[in-house]
Amino acid sequence: MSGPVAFTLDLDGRSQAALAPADATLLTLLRDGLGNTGPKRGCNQGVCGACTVMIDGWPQRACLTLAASCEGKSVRTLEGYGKDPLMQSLQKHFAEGGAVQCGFCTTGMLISARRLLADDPDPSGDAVRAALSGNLCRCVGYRKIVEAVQDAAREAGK
Amino acid sequence: MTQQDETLAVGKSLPKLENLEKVAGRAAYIADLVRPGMLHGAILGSPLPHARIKGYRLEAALAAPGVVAIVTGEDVGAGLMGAFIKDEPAIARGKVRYLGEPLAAVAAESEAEARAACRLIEVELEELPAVLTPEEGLAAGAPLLHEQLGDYIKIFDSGSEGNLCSRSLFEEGAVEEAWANCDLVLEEVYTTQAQAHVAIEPCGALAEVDQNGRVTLWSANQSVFRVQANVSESLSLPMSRLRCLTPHVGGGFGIKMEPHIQPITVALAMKAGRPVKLILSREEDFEITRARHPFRIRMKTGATEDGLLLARECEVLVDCGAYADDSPGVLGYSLLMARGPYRIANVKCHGKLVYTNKLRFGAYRGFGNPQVTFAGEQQIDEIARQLDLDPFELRRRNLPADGEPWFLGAEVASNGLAQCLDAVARVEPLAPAPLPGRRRGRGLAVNAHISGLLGTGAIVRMLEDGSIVLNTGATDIGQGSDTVLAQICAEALAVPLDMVRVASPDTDGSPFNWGTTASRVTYTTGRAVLGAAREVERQIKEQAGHILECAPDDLALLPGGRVGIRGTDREIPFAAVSGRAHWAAGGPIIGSHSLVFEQPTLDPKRAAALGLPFPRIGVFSFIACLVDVEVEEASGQVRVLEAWSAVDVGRAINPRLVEVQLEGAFVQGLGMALVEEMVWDGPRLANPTLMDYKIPTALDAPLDLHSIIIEAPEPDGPFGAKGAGEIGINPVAAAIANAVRDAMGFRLRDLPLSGERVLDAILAEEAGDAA
Amino acid sequence: MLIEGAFTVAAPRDKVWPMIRDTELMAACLPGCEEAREEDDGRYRVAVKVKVGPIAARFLLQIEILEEEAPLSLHCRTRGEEGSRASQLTADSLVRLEEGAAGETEVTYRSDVQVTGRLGKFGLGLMRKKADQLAAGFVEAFRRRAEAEAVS
Amino acid sequence: MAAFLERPRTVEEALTCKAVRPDARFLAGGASLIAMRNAGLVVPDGYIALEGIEELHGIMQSPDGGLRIGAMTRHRLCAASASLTGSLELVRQAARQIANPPVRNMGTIGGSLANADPGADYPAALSAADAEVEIAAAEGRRRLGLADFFLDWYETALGEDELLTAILLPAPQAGPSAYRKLARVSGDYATASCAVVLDQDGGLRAAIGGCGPAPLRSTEAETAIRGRLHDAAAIADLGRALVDLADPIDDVRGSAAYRRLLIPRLLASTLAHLLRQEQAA
Repeated sequence: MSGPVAFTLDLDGRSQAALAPADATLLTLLRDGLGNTGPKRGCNQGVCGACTVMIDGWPQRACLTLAASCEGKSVRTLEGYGKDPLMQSLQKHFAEGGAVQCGFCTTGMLISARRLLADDPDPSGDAVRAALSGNLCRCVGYRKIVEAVQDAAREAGK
Repeated sequence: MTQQDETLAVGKSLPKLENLEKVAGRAAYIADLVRPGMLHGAILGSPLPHARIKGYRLEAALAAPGVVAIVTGEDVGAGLMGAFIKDEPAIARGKVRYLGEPLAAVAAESEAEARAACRLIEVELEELPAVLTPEEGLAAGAPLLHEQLGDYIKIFDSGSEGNLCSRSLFEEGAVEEAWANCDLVLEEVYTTQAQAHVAIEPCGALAEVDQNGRVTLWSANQSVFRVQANVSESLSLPMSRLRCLTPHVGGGFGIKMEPHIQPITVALAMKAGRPVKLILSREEDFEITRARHPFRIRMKTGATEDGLLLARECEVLVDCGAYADDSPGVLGYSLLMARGPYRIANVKCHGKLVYTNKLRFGAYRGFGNPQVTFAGEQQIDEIARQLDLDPFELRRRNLPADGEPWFLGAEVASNGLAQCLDAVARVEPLAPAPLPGRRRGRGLAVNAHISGLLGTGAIVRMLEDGSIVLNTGATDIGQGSDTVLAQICAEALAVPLDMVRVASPDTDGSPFNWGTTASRVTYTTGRAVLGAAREVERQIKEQAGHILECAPDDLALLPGGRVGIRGTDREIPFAAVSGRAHWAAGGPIIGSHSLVFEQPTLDPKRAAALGLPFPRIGVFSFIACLVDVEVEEASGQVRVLEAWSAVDVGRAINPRLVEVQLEGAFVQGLGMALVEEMVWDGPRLANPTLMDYKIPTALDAPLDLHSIIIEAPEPDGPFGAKGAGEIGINPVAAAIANAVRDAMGFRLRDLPLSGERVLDAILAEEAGDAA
Repeated sequence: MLIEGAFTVAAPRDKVWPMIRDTELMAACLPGCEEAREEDDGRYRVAVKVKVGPIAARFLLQIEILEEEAPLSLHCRTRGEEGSRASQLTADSLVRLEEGAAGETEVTYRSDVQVTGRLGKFGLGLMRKKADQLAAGFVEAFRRRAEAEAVS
Repeated sequence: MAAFLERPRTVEEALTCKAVRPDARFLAGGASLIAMRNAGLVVPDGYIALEGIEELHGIMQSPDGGLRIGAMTRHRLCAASASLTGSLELVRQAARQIANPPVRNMGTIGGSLANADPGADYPAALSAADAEVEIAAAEGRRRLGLADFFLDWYETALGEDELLTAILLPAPQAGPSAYRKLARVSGDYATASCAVVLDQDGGLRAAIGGCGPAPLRSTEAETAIRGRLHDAAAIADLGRALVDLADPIDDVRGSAAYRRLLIPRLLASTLAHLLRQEQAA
């Protein structure tokens, strides 16, 4: 049996050296190894979406991704969005518009929403619902999340 | 007193205080906490639903890599916990009563090591026959879950015997005689399913013991005080040795109100002598926490031909699961609400709660009300149909007059149900389905829910600079109570919201708060906050009177944290007041207020009650819920197109947060109505994963979800407010079932209204038509 | 999970009964059975390998005969585990042999099986299918053996 | 505990890795395999990640006008592919209904087929599309129709030493075609699904998913219905023929009886939808 794998990934815009067992997931690496607790573990089966992070520009499940398979890839969590205007606009409208209740799904929701706004600067309600359909929320009932995404898009489009 | 009508904070949709932390991904939940030297815990669940524990062999597990401590029933003494009946040990002791029940727990250097070591624990079990349904539990000769039931301490004692955990019987008027005066009597049996809470955050806890043996316990919870009480009882620790705290909580809905694995975590930390964090997997969260009670409901309602409701009888049989938990309360509360928000002179509601070898059922948003409402509001709808009356009209004819009490006699001081009905009655008529093979229908259901119950307190302190700290001990589970209570406090003291800091619940420093449950925080804790703020106001004026050399009565609080003499421009900032208090005279300004909800549930002159779990219950909120559905004939699948919830919340302290409560509750109710169901294969929960247990996604919830706020102020509510947390879910399944009836012509009495059930009914109709 | 069924063997009951009490023969008929031996009177140890797609499990089972009424019925209890206790299996099984027409035997079986642990999380529907497949494979093999032996 | 993660650059390297480490698993998108691993259902000795193998990626036109979808092509790409139109539109529709966007960004068509989940979306759609799979082994490559690919519940014709490399589709015709999935909520596995392709001479191809270990198709019954697509009795006959082939499970998504009821009903409604679409065109 070989030991942990050493590799480098681009994490939140910085080169990050990592050491993890070959079968450790990205979620475990981020949370336990690197102390980045933005992505949440809600089911560990890829269903709830609380661990969603951006990998090479696409929202994916950190719990279903082997950390070592991210060698050479770009992984972005909320920490990596800094002054990104679209993400800031999303964060603002989530926070102000009633889209955040317990907040456990919020980080994953924001990642999915951020991708949508990159593809569609003026999404319809149904487009937002589809884009967020892989992020479960049990508190909000979704409507105010959809509205927050649309409000953020409108503001960014101005 | 703020003298203007215009409010500063109340009635404003202000963003929640902690949202910026949450959208940055920086808010810490239980799984995110780390303590120096922390170990990780894991649980060994029972492979059998009912067995006697004959012994443990722990050597192999103790020798496994990373293992520091193992806890079993032999480590936890004789303590038992339970809100109503003290029947539950911290960890299975002597017997195991449901499949998955924790038999042992391991603390190790890593979670993987702890989980691996669990498999090395050998527990010798002597299998006992299991009770899997309430009917089996009541049968003669049924195996007993709790042989010692008679000896348990009972806070609430109602007929506990054999496997009967409790029973309740409430009666008003003379039901048996009343049936003869009815022109129409309907009697049907309805069943509802077990629903999982599925808070997106699984349950977890972190415990640490100091050198004096004092425990600090963080956990996902809805009440640090219930956590403290349960750990204290089950581990026989004085409360003074337990400090319970809360990080951010990722949703509750009832699952985090009573204990989950806090006692086990504390026992592990005590044995290991190091901090231990135990986070449940999603599967464990399904299998060993709690769920909504399945009900079997026989509902009978009688009316005159002109649509006056004369009598109702409701009989329920409720699955308790292995431990009483909040179940006796759920049984009693459901029966208290089963009459519905109508004037019905003759009502009898009764039922039984039966222990079974399943996970404990317990508190879940609605607390038994959604179940009985599913039955009761379908029957009201059916009466309207059979009498050829508009469903709004039938309901309006039976609304109680102002001042009429609730079933059994509780005072109803505010009732906006008529306005709720008017609000949803204004909705445009439903257009027929545009596509062939689909049919549309509209359904209405109404409901009431309480907010109230038990004790609560608040402490408002003024800091040296005149800003404010509010401490209530109420856990904000994300619904926004910190913000709402801060708004109440800010309004009362005429300060901007950012001058109010809300302290995190801490059993060492916060006043008692029974919990974030029963839709109660805004109403009861809000009252305490207002009381404490008034006391602070009094002290401010007293101090300011000395500084400004006037009588306190001549002073008024001015917006922005100032106090001044009415009708003059002589005013000073709170900082001046606080400075004098801190450094010169009077002492720091601290106001506190506490209360317990005291109005009686029962008026013995009016009604009789046996087994009333809540002798003092609460004030009443009201809702009218209208739903449009579309049914696909090919599959039987029901889709909700649009929905309106008009709710009387007395006063919306933060309207947007009220709306979110209603919308979230609607979608959780939609899940209950259409898809969610915990399924057992014998004693084994067959779908304990989010792969198999599904909740609505953004595509399943209607976008057109309308929240309409009605304000019939509650006289003693803070600024008139009453609760909004649960009521939104109560009428949803009934309204959807009524809409399906409207679309399809048949009525379904078993939840969920799955495509399969609807298709079976379509085929039965077709067969009936053909015959 | 209830697995039940019935099948007919073209052999008389007094010939079939000893076969269902023949450890080796039973083991040979059970798909995936790698090992079976009698420990002491009425107790058996059996190893069975089960595979569903990528998921493979090797169950180590102990079967205990609770009641036996030759040549009519057999009641046994099975306990076991797989994957170093990753899953547990319990089963309560009843087999009945009835004399059928013309020297045939009607065999009915009914087994209440519970799998808990990791495999217990796997879809119930598929577990049933797999159990049914195992039962069908067993019935087919047993009947063939029984009928062949009855002739010889 | 898995000990290694191999990252071959070519199919041949991947096959060599597998020969050397027979207990390793090929890792495609990971959406199913890692979920099963997290649940403890599989405990691989190691992984051979296929991501770095360029030839497994993308959708390409074959010389015969057909399409070749590399096994590592993400659901997202199929869902957005402009090449999947007409008679192949149903493959695009199936891809769009798999799980949800983040999973579609991970999951691959080859991974989905090799996993052979009976509730998955691709099998029925690809079956109705008359797709074949390309399988590589050390000795070379072979092609297999889907009817021969799915063997049993989660079992395929893929040998331990083989790798699914591509999905081969015939050249698109006018169609139209549609994939209809019935699921409890958006993104769930199908309770049952139905894939239908109309051809230009009054015929159709129809496959049912979620009602047995493999998609259900009856070429005889398809032949019998040729020219009678508006005839309710003929459609019912096809429905019955497919029900006869069904071997559905009873599970939390629906009973076997419900799934049997759904087969002719989904077929009829999907066909009606296509005929309306054809008429409108």
